Amino acid sequence: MEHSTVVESAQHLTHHVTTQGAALGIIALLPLVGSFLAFVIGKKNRDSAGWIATLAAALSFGCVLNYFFALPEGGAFEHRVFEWFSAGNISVDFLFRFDQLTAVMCLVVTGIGSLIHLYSIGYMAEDESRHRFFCYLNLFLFSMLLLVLGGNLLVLFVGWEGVGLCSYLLIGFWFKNLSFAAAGKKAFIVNRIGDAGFLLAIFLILLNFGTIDFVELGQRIGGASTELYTLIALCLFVGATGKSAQIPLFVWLPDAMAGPTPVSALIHAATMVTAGVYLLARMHYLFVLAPLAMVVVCTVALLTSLVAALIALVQNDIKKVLAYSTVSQLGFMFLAAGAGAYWVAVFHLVTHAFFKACLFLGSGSVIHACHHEQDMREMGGLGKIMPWTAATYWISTLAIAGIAPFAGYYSKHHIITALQTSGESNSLMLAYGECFATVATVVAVLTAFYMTRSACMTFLGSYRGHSHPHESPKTMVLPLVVLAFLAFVGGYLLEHQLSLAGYLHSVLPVHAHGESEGFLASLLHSWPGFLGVGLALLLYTKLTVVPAKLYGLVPPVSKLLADKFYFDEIYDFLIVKPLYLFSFGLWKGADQAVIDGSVNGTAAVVDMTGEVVRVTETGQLRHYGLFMFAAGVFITIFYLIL
Amino acid sequence: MQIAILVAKAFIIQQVILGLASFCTWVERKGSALIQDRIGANRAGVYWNPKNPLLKIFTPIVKVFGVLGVVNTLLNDAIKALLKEDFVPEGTSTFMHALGPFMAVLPVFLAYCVIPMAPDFEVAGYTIRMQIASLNTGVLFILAMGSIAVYGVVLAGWTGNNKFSLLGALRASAQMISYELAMGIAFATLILSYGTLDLYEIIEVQKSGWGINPLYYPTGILSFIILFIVGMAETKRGPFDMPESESELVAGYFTEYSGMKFLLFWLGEFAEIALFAIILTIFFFGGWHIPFVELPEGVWWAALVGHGVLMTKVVFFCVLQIVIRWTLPRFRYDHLMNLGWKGLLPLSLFNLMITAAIVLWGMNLS
Amino acid sequence: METIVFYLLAASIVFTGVAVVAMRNPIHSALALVCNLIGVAAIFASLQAHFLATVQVIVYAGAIMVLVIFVIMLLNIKEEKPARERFLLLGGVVLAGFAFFVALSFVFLHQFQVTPELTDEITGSVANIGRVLFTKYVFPFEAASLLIMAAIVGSIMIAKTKRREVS
Amino acid sequence: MVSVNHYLILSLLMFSIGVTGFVIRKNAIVVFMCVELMLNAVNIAFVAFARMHGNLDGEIAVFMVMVVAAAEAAVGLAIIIALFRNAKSVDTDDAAELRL
Repeated sequence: MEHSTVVESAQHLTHHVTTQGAALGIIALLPLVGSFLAFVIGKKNRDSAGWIATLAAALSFGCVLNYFFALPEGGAFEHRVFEWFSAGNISVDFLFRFDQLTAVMCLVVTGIGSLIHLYSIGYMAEDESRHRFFCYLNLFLFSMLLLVLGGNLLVLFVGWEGVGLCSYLLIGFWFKNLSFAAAGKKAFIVNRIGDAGFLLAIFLILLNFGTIDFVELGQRIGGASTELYTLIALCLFVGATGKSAQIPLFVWLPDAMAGPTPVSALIHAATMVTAGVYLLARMHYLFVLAPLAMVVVCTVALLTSLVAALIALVQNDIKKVLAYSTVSQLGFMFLAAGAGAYWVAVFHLVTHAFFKACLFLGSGSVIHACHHEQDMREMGGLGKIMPWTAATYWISTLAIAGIAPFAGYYSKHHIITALQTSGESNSLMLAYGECFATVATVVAVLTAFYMTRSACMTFLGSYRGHSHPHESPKTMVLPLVVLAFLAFVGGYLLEHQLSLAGYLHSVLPVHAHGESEGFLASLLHSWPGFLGVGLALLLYTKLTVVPAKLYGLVPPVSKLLADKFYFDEIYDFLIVKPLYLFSFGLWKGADQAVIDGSVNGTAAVVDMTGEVVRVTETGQLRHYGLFMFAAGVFITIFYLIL
Repeated sequence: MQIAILVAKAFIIQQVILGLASFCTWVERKGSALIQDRIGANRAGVYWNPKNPLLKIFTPIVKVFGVLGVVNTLLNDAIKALLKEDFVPEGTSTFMHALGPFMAVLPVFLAYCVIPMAPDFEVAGYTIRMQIASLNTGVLFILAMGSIAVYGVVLAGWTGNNKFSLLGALRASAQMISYELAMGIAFATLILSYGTLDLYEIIEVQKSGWGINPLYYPTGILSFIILFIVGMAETKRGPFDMPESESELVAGYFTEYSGMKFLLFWLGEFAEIALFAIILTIFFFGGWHIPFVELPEGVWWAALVGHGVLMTKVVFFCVLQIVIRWTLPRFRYDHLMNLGWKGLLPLSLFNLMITAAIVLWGMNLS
Repeated sequence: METIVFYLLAASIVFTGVAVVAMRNPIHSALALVCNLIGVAAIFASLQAHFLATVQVIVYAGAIMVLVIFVIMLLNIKEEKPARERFLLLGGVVLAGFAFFVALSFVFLHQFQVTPELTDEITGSVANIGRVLFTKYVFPFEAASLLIMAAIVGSIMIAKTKRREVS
Repeated sequence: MVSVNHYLILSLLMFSIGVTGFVIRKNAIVVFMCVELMLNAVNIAFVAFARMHGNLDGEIAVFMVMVVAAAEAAVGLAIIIALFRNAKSVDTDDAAELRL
């Protein structure tokens, strides 16, 4: 596409009817109030906290539904809460905007958020400080809503940092376990690196375009050099890699599984980690102008999804498998974004939120049942004991595997199609499109394989553990069922009935909407899923000795996979150790010798002077009074002479 | 000429004060007897039988006054007090001891400076206002004098060199300071609703309706109740006479006073009663205005009638205060403090806010 | 007339001021200060600041000094022994004060050049002060209320006796 | 004719008296009263200047000084009482314990 037409289309996309004055703030405010109340009232009565928080989330969901139905086609609501600050000719408002993209995100956040709140009531029922947990969870919901409702980059950034904080608080929720606390810290620090990039991007945008409002930015963009666009886009992408766990900043997400499982479901699968995808979709008009950046996005995303899928193959911790699967699926979303199919990215975001939340909640249910045992080798045969959990888990597994009528198929199919046709909109992709699509297909097979593996190890066979598993309470089963239902039909509904592509048409570019295909064709198209699932079923139910043999076949490779490609060790060697040495030098050399020395020296000088001057300090009020008066007179005379 | 008028006004107003105080003294003596079912003073003057024919004419009047106790309370008691030994306790300075009663009377008399006693009238081309000083801070001035009145009590208690006096003085000053707050806020309420600090103007505003009338002035009744209670507490009388409670403290802060100095405290107290009666009359009962009757302006007889009306109302309130004093039992001290700080102060603040809201909505009376 | 009143007031103020400093008995000092403050109130009144004059009487004479006298009575403070080095201190004060006086006289007589006159544009009546206080100076006014609040709490905390432990 | 200078000189005299008292007296309460003297001296100057300039800023300043003086009286006297409770006197000489 020609440069100028791209600009025009971007301007066209962001120019729509806005309705002022809707009280959008209430959506975000409800969880904030709920967070406060959950803590204050929950302190007195622990059991009430969960219900308060759930109620707040559900009410917020109701508000979102209200605005969703009221939203006119191609229109948006705006809520200018107050003028935040203004400096020179730049003025930033505390602005909420509710357009189609925000609507989808809000529905996902509050809808799935409400379900997970409900689930947490059962999951956290025995925890001592569950009021704190629900306080944080609602606070997270508030921050996330701030993020998606924000009408400019700065409000978005506040939400961005807020979700980071909540993520930190919730990963380290059981802070008495030091390694959990360390995991929280790791997530926070790694995110900082990404946030630095994001901040840089905001500064660059403010510097070059004089506004950070999404709509105004869309109108003013254009005219600058491609290098600038690329730079800004890459900075934004650095931010996105931090939050959305892409190479090189993905290392925090697997560790983040230290938090309670509902947290993993809500924050580290369904909502927060997709903030990066949301950011890219929001700023799509900028990325469209930077083709090189899009190639970078694609490459990083592909690498991430491949590496994460490979690691997931050999994990034995059920939550670790899901964590790496999340990283891999996030990579898929970025693939779609990089290919220019932003609506597909959002599509996959939504379907992924359905099935991954369901998977995490299912794993949580299993962990809950097995008394906090997370190793899949200690499970097995749970399908008979917990039929609801098993059924929902299997449905979601099929969904993530990309088997035809399930949700995952539609979004994945669109991603691969988009990759194949990405050359049409981005000449740089022309050469790589097919190649990317092929690798993505391989990753899809791997995904189907390792997810089926985890399901088999957990639910099939006979029980290998030592505790007495039981089905989870109703508050936990209900969200599972709802989510499984969504994972089953959500994709079909969004593809055919509700037509997400058409809905997002006014805010995101939708190219070449493919022709509707028949059911048989779609079954045919989901061959990677069938391949993966079938292979895994074969290996883990019939030929159970083969995996171990395969594992021992090429020791270096399997060790490489088991040790997660040594990412943590490489970072430790390349970054942490030198930094530590440098800091140590600073501490000994600069701080202790120079700064402490000068401080102590000053103190010594003051001490000696004080010894001399203390003669005048008689402790008598009247002497001080006389000195004061004399000094006053002196100053008066001094000024008169001058 | 101006100075002459001023001197004349001062003289007349002083006579009014003394007259009111004497009247109150008499009511206190004879009225209390009536309330307590006693006979009271009725001897002095009854047996008066002068030889002089000129004086003989007054005999029936004196006899009537004697039976009523007027001669006893106003003449004989005064002479007795004058003739008594002036006793100064050991270990205090005579000057300070004398300063006490002086300071008890002075602020009260000064407060009368800003009080208008009659409507304006014209004599020989001069418009005369029966008010010694027409300050633009009239009400505040009364408040200021009220705050100075504490010194008389404190000095008296201190120079008594006696634990009873000191205790009485401490009680009295704490009581006066506590109730001054509620009084100040009640005054502020009134100032707000009348929109002026000048007492003369306040009276003139009430030509069309009295301040106690709720239709005319919605928060008037509450203000009146607060100010009435505060007034009785400020004069340290009625149920609020802990500072001089004879069963505990002999006579409180003026235990060590005798003769004329004692009488000065007495005078100050009654002048204060009358002062509060006047304040209540001026703020709530229309001063010299008679309902539905309008006196002509600037005529001397109208001024005289107005003064008479004012005095009638004032006398009513004086008597009312004395009746209450002899009717109600004494408070306990903590009850008194609770009433002041937890009852009247919040109530007056509440009243002030209501009034402020009313004034804000454009119901200023003037 | 005005001049006579001023000089009378000034004389009484200086006299009572000296009395505050010179009286051995603190209660005499306090009473002298009361007279002094009432004199200052009169000075305010002569400067057309009627509101301030009244407030001066209410606040200073009626509240602050009553408190002071209260404390003197409560603590039963007797006459003090004069400071040993008082003449030295007096000398210091006189010296500094003289320098101060000369310096400020220099200001009054030379900086102003002509004798400044008193104007009568706006008087400090209650209405005027109130208007200014609640419009231009409303923030200081509110801050003052906070200050007084803090002072109340602070003084109660400092002066209250520690509650005895119930055994 | 009374001019501003008259008031200023009066203020100066009063201030000097206050300072003298502050320096030569030992009794904490008298010292406190001398501070009040100084404050009032300044107040006179303020009012005189306000009158000279024909606006009310000076008078507002005096008002604020009074507020501060009232707060000071409350806290100052509380401190004196606390001092008396500890040292059994209000002599400023006895409050020099921090001096080693």
